[in-house]
Parts: sequence; C-alpha cells; structure tokens
Amino acid sequence: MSSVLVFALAGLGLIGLGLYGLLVQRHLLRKVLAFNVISSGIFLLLAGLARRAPGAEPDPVPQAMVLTGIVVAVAATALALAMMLALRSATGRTRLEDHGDED
Amino acid sequence: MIPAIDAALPPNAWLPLLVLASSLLPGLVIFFLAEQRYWTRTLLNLAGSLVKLLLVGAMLWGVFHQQQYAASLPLLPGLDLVLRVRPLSLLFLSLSAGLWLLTTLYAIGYLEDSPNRSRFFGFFSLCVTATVGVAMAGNLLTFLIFFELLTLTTYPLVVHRGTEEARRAGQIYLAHTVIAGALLLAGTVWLYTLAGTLTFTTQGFVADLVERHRWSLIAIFVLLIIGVGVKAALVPLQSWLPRAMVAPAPVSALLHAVAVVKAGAFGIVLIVYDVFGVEVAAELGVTKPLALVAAFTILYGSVRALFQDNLKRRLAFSTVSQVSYIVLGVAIVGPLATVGGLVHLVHQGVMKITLFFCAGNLAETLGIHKVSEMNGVGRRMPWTMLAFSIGVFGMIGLPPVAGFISKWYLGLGGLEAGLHWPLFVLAGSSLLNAAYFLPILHRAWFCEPPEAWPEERDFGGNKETAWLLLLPPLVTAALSLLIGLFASMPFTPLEWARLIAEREFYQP
Amino acid sequence: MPMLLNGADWATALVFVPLLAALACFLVPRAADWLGVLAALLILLATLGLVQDLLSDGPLRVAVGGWGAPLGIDLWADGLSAALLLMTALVGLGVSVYAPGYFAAHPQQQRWFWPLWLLLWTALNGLYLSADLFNLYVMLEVLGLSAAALTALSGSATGLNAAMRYLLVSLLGSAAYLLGVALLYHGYGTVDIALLGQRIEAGAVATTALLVMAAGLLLKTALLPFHFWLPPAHGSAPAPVSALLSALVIKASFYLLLRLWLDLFSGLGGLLAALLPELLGLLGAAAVLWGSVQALRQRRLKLLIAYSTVAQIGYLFLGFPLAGVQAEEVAWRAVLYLALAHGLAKAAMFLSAGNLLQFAGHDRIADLDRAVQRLPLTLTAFVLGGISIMGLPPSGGFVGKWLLLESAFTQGRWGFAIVVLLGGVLAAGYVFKVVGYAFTPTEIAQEGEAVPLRMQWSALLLAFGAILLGFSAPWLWPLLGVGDPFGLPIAEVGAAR
Amino acid sequence: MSLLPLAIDLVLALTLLWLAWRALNSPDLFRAVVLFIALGLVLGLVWVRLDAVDIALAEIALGAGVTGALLLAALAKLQPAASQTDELQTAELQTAELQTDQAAVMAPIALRLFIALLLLAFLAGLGFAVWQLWVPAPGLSNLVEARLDESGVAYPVTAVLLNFRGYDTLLELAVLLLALIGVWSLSTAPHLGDEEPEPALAALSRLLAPLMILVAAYLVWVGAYAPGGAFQAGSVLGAAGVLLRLSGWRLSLSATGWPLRLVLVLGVAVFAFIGLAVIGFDQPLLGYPPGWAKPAILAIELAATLSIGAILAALFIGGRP
Repeated sequence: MSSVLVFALAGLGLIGLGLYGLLVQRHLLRKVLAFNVISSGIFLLLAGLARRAPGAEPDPVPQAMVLTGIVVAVAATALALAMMLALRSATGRTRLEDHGDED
Repeated sequence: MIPAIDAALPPNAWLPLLVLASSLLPGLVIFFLAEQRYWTRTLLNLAGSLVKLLLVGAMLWGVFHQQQYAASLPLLPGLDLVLRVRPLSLLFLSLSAGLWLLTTLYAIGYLEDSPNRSRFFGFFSLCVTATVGVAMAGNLLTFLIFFELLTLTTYPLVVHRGTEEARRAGQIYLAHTVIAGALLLAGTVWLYTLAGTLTFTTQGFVADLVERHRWSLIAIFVLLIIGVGVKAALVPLQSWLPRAMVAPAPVSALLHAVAVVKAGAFGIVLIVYDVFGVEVAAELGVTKPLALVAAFTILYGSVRALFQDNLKRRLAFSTVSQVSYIVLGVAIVGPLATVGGLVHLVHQGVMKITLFFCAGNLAETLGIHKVSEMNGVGRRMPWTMLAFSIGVFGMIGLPPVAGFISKWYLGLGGLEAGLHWPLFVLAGSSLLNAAYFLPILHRAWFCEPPEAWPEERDFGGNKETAWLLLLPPLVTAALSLLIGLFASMPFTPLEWARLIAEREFYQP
Repeated sequence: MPMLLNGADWATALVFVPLLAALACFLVPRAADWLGVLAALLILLATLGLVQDLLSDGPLRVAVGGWGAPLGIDLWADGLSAALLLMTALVGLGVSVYAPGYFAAHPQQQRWFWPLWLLLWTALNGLYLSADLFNLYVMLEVLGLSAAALTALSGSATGLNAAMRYLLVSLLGSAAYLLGVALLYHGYGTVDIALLGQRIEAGAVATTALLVMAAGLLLKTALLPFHFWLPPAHGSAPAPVSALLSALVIKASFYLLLRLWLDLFSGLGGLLAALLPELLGLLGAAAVLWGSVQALRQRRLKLLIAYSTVAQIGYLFLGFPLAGVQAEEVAWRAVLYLALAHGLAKAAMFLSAGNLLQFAGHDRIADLDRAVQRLPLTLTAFVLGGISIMGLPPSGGFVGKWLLLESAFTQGRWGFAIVVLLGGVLAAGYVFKVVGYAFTPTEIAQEGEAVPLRMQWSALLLAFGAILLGFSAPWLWPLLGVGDPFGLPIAEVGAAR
Repeated sequence: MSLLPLAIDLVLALTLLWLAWRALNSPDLFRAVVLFIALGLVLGLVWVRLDAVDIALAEIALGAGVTGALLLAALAKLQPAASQTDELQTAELQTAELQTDQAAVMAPIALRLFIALLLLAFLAGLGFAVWQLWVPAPGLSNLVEARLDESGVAYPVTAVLLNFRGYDTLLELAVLLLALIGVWSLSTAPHLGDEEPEPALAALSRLLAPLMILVAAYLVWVGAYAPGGAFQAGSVLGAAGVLLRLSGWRLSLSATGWPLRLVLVLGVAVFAFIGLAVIGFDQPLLGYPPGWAKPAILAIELAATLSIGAILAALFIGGRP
C-alpha cells in the first residue's frame, strides 16, 4: 500500500515538473517533452491509485483508460512534432512568437 | 354616433400584416433588381405605396367604426410580437403611408440616373416598414423591435452617398441611436421584470406599482424617454440630426418629417400615455421635467437655426425645435394639450416635408445649398417657392395653415392645465421661427437674382424643374393649407386627435 | 422514417456518419466534396430525427454495447445536447457547402480539410451525446487535435505559430480535465455523470476535481485571461476553419463545463460552489468589455471577428452568477440562446470575411472599397450576423440578451446588466465600423476576384438562421426543457426511460 | 511488510523525478530526449511494480519506444547539419538561435520563481485531495469480474478495452488516424535514407522483421488471456516497418496511394462496421451477439493491429508519401 503512496507522490511530482517545464521552457521540443511528462504523471495517478485497495486483482478499468491515454499521447506527440517541424521550415524558429497578432 | 364593439368578431389579423408586407415585399424584391430596371422598380414602389395607402384608409374607416385589427406572433413564453391598430396608431400610420407615396415619387425624380438606386429604394421601403411597425406596435417589446429596425434601415440611407463625410455622419447617427437603444432595452426589461407585462394599455399598466417601486419607475421612465428621445432629437441628444443632412434630400425629408424623429416623438406619446398613463406619470412627477426639456429644446433649436447658412441645416434645427412641440403637448397634462401635441405629429410632418422637398429642388435644379445663394430664386422657381412659403407660414403658425391649429391647441392646453409659461415658449418660438424663415422668403421673392446659379440643370422647355420633383411639394403644401382650413371636418388630423384623446387617454 | 428509426439510431448516426465519411474522404479525396456535403445533409437529418424523438419521448439514454453504466459507456441526450447538436448540424452544413468553393483555389488544403473536419464533427457530436467522463476525454482529444490540425491548414507562418500554440493549450486543457476524471473515478468509483451526480459529496476530492477540470475547460473555451491563443488561431486559419473554431469548437468545451457544473458540482454547496460562479461571472464581464474594445481597435477583419468571439464567450459565463446555485433557469436558457446565436452568427461573419478576403485579396477594414454594392449578399450576411452579435432585435442574440437582462434585473444585479448593455453597444461599434468602410470607395479602385455564389449564400443562410432563432421560442423553448437539464441531476430524470 | 520492496519503489520514484527534471532542463536537446526515453523505461518498471503489465508493455513500446523514435527523428530533422533542404536563411537563423542567451531558452527568473511557487501550491492542494482518496472507493473490478464471461475474452483489461468500453477504443484508433492525417497535411515525406543503408542494418532487419511480425501476431492472440493486445502488437509491427524503411525498403509507388490508405483506415473501419452491423441483429450499438464476441473481437484486433502498425510507421516517417 505504501508503494502506491510513493508512486502517487511521484505522479504528482511528474505533473509538477512537467507543468513547470511547459510554462518555462521555450523550445517547442521541450514543451512536447513536458507535455509527455505531465501525461505520465496523470497516468500514474489514474492507474496507480487503483492499486490502493489491498489484495486481489488491480482494477482493470483505469488500466484500460491509461492504455487509451498512452495511445492518445503518442498521437498528440506525433502531431505536435510535425507541426513544430513545419513551423521551423516556415519561419526558421522552434519557438512560439509572442506577438502573433499583427499580420 | 359611434357603434358599439361587436365582441363576437375576432380581430382582423390580415390588414396589419398586409400593411407591413406592402412595403416589406417590394423592398426585398427591389434589392435584387438590376440597376437599369427602372420601370419594374418604379412600378413596385408605387404599387406598394398605393396599396399601403388603401389599406390604411380601410383601417381608418374600420377603426372609426370600432373594428379590431390585431396580429401576434409568440417570441418568448409570455411575450408576443403584437401588432394592434388603434386610433393613435392610425394617426401615425396615415401620415407615414401618405408621405411615403409622395416621397417615393419625389425620390424617383430626384435620384434619376444616380448610382445604386436599387439599394436605395430597397432600404427606403424597409425603413417605411419599420415605421409602420412602430405605429402598430401593441406592446413595448414590439415597439422596441421596430424602433431598432428603424435604426438599422435608416443607416444605409444616411451613408448612401459613400463619401467619407457620409460615413462619419453614419457613425455618429449610430452611436446616438445604438446607445439610446441600449437604454430603451434596459428600461423595457426592467419594467417587464416589475410589471410582468408590456402590453400598451389605455391609462398605462404601472399604476399598481407606484407605491412599492416609485423610484424604480422614475428611473425606468428616464431610461425609456432617453431611449426614444434621441430619435426625437430632444436636447441634449440632438446632435446627430443636423449631421445626418449629408443624406440625399428624400432621405432628409423622410428622416425629418416621417420616420425617425416622428418615431421618437410617437414613442414618447406611447410611454407617457400607454405605458405609464398620463395621470400616473404626473403623479410620479416626471411630466414636468419632460415639459421643461421640451420647452428648452423648442427654443434651443430655433436659436441655433438662426445662425445656419446651409439651408438643410437650418431646416434640421427647425425640426429639432418643432418636434418638441409634440413632446410639450404630451407632457402638459390635459386633453387639449394632448390634442395639440398629437395633431402636430401630423401637421409638422406635412409642413416640414414640404420644406425639405423644396430645398431638394433648389439643390437639384440650381445647385443652391445655402440661404445666401437664394436671392431672387422665387422668380426662377415660383411654384417651388410658393410651396416653400406656405410651409414657412405653417411653421411660424400663421392661420390658416395647419401649424396654427397645433399652436392654438397647445396654448389652450397649457392654460387649461393652469400653466402660463407654455404660452411664452410658443410665442417666443414663433418669433424665432419668423426670424429665421422670413429673411429666406424676403431673399427669394424680393432680391435680384444673380447672373448665374451655382449649378443649373436644364429640364427642357420652360419647365422650372422635373414634374416629379415639383408635384410632391405642391401636394403637401396644399395639404397643409387644407388640413388647417378644414380642421373640424371628420377624418382630419385634428378630429382624429380628438377622437384619440376621447377614446383612449381621458376616459371618464 | 421516424417509424423505422428510434432515438438511439439517430444518436448512433450522429457519431458514425461523420466518422465513416471522414474515412471515405481520406480514402477517396476526389469525391470528398460531395461526400462531405452528403454527410452534412445526413447529419442534419439525424439531428432532426433525434430532436423529434426527444420532443415526443423525452430524454434519451443509450447503453453502448448493452452493458450500461458504470461498466459500459452510456450516451445521453436531453434538451441541452439537442440544442447544441442542432446548431452544430446547421453550421456544419453551411460550412460544408461553403468549403468546396473556398478550397477550389487550394486543392492541397481541400484534400485534408474534409477528413479533419469530419473527424472534428464526430468529436463534437460524440461530445454532446456522451454521459461518460472518460469518453468525453477521448472526444476532447479528437476535437483538440483535429482543430489544431485544421488551424495549421493554411500553412502560413502565423497560421502554424497559432496552431502550435493552440495545440499545446488544447493538450494542457485535456490533461487537466483527465486529472479531474482520475480523481473522481477513484473518489466515487464511476465515470458516468449521472451516477457521479448521485454519489458525489462535498470535500477536497470534489473541489480539486472541479478546479482542475474547470481550469482545463476554461483554457479550451478561451475565457479571459485564457483567451491569448484564440485571436491568432481564429484570425489566421482558413475562413471555413475559423468559422468552425469560433462557432463550434469553443462551444463544446463550454458545454462540457456547463454540464459538469449543472450535474455534478453546482449542488455541492460550500464556499467554492458559492464563489466560483461569481468569479466566472466577473471574468466573463471582463471578457465582454476587453474583447469588444480590442475588436474595435483591430484593423484586420478576421482579427476583429476573432476578438468579438472573445467578448461573446464572456456573455456565456454571465450565466453562472445569474443562475446561482438555485439554478435560476432563465439565466441558463439565456446562455443557451446566446451560444446558439453566436454559433450561427459568427460562422456567417467568418464566412463573409472569407468572401471579402477572396474578393479583394486582403482583409484590411479601411480598404473594403464599396463592398456593399460589389458583394451585397456577403455584406448582408455580415450585417445580419452582426445584428445578432449586437443583440439587436429580432435575432437569437436579442432573445439571449433579453433573458439575461431579465435575470439580472430580477435579482438586482445591476453590474451585470450594465455589462450586457455596454457589450451590445461596443459590438455595434465594431460591426458598423466594418459596414461604414464597406460603403466608401478607396482612392485607387480595386478589381475583385469572383466569389462563387455558394460561398455567398451559405454565409447568408447561416446569418438568416441567427435571425430566425429569434422566432424559435415556440419549439426551442420546450426542446431546451427536455430532460430538465438546468434543474434536477441527470439520473433522476433518466430513470424514466 | 518488508522494507526492501519499499526501498526499491522509493529508488524508482526518485529516479523518475530525477530523470524528468534532467530531461526537461538539460541544455542539450539530444541528451534531453535520451533521458526522456530512459524515463519511459523506468516508468515501465514502475508499472510492473504496480501489477499493470499491460501498461508496462504499452509504456515501453509506445511511451518510450515510439515516442522516443518520433522525438529522435524530429531532432534529426532539426539539426542544421542534417537538413539538406534548408535554405541559407533559415540556417543563419538557426545559428542565431543556437547562440542561446538564457532569455531565449527560458522565461525570466522572476517569472520562473513565481510559476514554481504557484505550482507548489497547486501540488499541495492536489496532494491533499489524493490523501483524501486514501479510503478506497469500490472500483469496478467486481463488476468486470462478474461479467467477464459475457465479454468473449478471458483477460479483464482486454474485455474492458474491446467490449465494455469498446467505444473509447474505437475513437482512440480514430485519434491515431487523425494524428496521421494531421501530419500528412503539414508536409511531404522527406527523401531521407536514399543512400545505401549500412549492410549490417540491412541484414539485421531482414532477420528481425519477420520475427517482429510473429511477435505481433502472438501479442494479439495472447491479449485474449493475458497482457498484450492490439496496441502493443501494433507498435511492434510499426517498429518492424520502421526498421524495414531504415534498411532501404520502400513501398512501391502504386501501393502508396489508396492501398496504403486502405490499410491505414482498416482498424477504424472494421471496428465501426462490426459495431454498426450488430444493430441489424437486434443488438445495441457495439454489442456483439451472444457467442460472436470472441471472433468479432479477434477480427477487430487483427485489423487494428495492422492499421496501428502502419500508422505508427507512417508517423515515424513523417509527411505524406
């Protein structure tokens, strides 16, 4: 039971680190990494907590949800990376331009 | 004399709807007409206005004989869009329908060969549709809806010429009317949350609320009056009106005589009589300030008119002044003043549109835009200036032109209510009217014409101008004489205003 | 037809028609134009079928796979879902008719537009029909990814920049939402909204779940101060995409937030349940004013319309404080009217902007150069849409504002009433700024490209829709009441069928 | 409770956090990506410790494997030296970018501190909520157990994925396809690897690819009873495709058109088709008729595996053919 606690806390930690990275880092590749770290943290909470009930089999429903979540995260990552590369070849930048409003 | 209402008969829903449709449908069709389809467009315009006039005539007869005309469409649970034709509606309806026909004729002549006529006549028809909607509104919500539609449909007419000046004037017009519309909406919703109904009722529907919601009602009154007062050009909300003069002459005529300012004045009548009820309004103490505002506006407009060299601007300030006669009549509590105010709704319309037609003729025929250019114009365009002169005499209030009747009743009404100051206001205003109008007549008739007019157009032969331009002002001038001369015949504006006062506002 | 197919079938069609059509368009790009329009027509038909079914038989619950909640996933349709589905179907059809005209000049974009848009539509319909929090998460992701990919379709530098930002924002929003789902599942052992509504209790778990889910959805809905991503994205996407994003996509996350609030959190009581609506209302009011002022300042038409969206989103959130925890129905109905009207009107305005852009090759407002007589249908569409946005009668926007004001006046919330009115005045300012310049000529007359009629008419008909919405109360009012979405939690009514 | 497992868990958790921190803050992008892949592998171990073998497999195959490959591929395209198509201008811009001042890489320090504080407060709140969850709520294990027999498979996770919550899985397949459509809309496939592949790699792939296809088939089949299933199998298949591609194998031009697209949509199409077809047999949407669940699920899984493999390989290549 306590190992569940440990991993739940680790999940929280990943969420925090990922959010920090997403907000602070400017390189888009790092932002994508950060998003993946956040997702991992959430998955750890979602499926990890299912193990807190003692004994028996773990609850399969959150496990299935996490499997779905992982696939979605891969898909999102692929799209984000492709978009980053397209942006790079259009502008030469790998960062978001802040003043995108004009023109 | 008046037959009793036959309660078994359901109200006739077709006529009000047809009145709307008679300008709405031609308008919509005209939008899609190619620019060069002159005759189709003219036919549609004239057919629409004639049909409308006939329908209004039929309803005049019917209402006089206690027929009911009403139609409704549910908008929200408990709130319908209601058209209801009452004597008061007919006063405004017949004014709109009659003057629409004449203005259409005039506009056909005026806009000959100018671009974008389909667009112009399309919006022109929609504008009239909105006006008759205002006239037939059976509750405050319906009034609000058509009132806002009027704003929307007149905007394209104001900016019609597409110049930078026109665009600016349009923005100013909108800024005024939209803010006013927001206040009107606020007042309406607020009133609805208190009263639970918005249906126009003889002697108002708020009497029960006076005790508990006195201050709310006063606030609502102020909101509503400001909301409609902008269109009625009450000082200090008048500044859009002179600027809107950039519009073509038929539009100015329509804005000033029929649609916009009259809708505002009509709105004040409705709010005072059918929403609050004049007695309740008086008890709330809101009629006196309104009367004072009206009085101030009357004098202010006249004084400003004195200093305008631009003819249309002078007329515009004159409008500011004259429309407030209506408001004054409404705000003085008493049947005679009411009659004076109501009858002026029609009288002012007929007289003022004459003046605008004439001003348009001068501009179109000779290129005259300023008073200082009018020397001797009476010799070049005698018929136009004759009509103009009749209009002027009416404005000043000389008998037997219609304006005299209005002022007579307003003055009497003031006295009846025990007030003397309205008399002074009226007298002062008449003097000022004379001061800014008579010099024009003097120039036109007694000064030597210049060697050349600013921009003269030739209409062939010895014609003074195109007959389509000349006919409408002559008709309206004749009308202003006739309704003044025969004021006590049945179906004249005066008699109808009396009927309204008797039937609706001052029931025993 | 209504005899053969029941409500469950219509609901199924609403998800699977766009899904299968997306596959078909991907497989056979050459036929995409007519496949897309055909799918749009079928979806509209299915929506009408569902609406008819709801009106006659009440709210609908479908157990996918026959398992039933909590083991399986349930679909749920009530008045709230139906209204949004209907708006989506109408806007979707309009945009689908418009798109072939617009993309005729960009065949490469056209090829990807169809599958992406139809997948987006799948997600929208699926989202409005789902009663399962995790299923909603998947729908949100489909929605976010397809919306971001559509935004990038123009391929321009600004477009890609905006799309990238949008994608990241969207992913972060969904992640936050998923975190809330995780907490709720472990707190109450189900992700079915109705069951959760019965089981949920006030406490740290519910509070935290509410906060993270609300934050994620607010980010996606672009409520001030989370609006930063919206104007560049909506302003730089291809016109039909802008229309979809502004009219439909933000409504979906708003709907979900509203649904969660109504069915799970509003009844919890406590300090948060009392404070959050007030906070949302304040942000909404700020958005109305800020967005409108920004819109007034714009020189480019599409950015102006995008900032108008920021403002209009604000109105939707005024419902929270006005409805309060006592679930004042009028305020929610007002919000619904505003959401529907905004969808139709804003789609019309963006499509009109697309026409003007195609016509003149730019969207600088000051150089519209007599667009009124050169593109009268388009300008009419723009103005009619604008009328609803301003809240002038008769229009859906007017009814919405009327109800909102009614609610504000009844409760004496003068501040909100003033914001509603002021927002309308400012909206008139920016709409007529455009219209004014459409009357004036520029110094050097410009030649325009031809704009196909289908593009002009689809914009115009959508705008008419926004106007006609003002007269829809006789049937829309009862529809909104189906299943009592603004009153009791889902479960208690759902048991009926 | 013995202390050793707890110690192992603690070490794992700390490693996770350390790797995440390093991956997000390492100045070198390549190192960051490698550390991220390592993070995925450690996460896989954590899932094993949590008795979630399915997730462990998926995490290693997809989270670490596919994502890692995608990241490395993207990184390769970002490196100035590797990019052949880049014009001079962009190259200049890049060098300007590489001379990184701190502000270009990260937000200013004050802002970072503020964000960090805010996040700590948020985490504290979240932690408290998680703490409140400590009393276990009844999950759905019992319900899944009770109806497992009707589901057509013997393994609970697969039953949930392909039957109880099959609707989610169908959409999840759609998400993958959607991502691919998005990627294809953005660019064309690069002409990478036109040069001869290394002979060792080529030989290895010829050996490995058939093996991987076998593994994939096994994973699909075993999913009915034990950890495994379409997604894990699909990623193995995708890896095989990537390997083949790297070793110089190409789809013939005639196959990159609709035949390829057909393979890509097959998973969603078959799933949707079966899900709808059952309605004709008086079943609810996605409700398999009694006795038909097992073959239906197998068919869906096979189609899905094929599509997932193809989609993942296509995502790796990046860009439309």
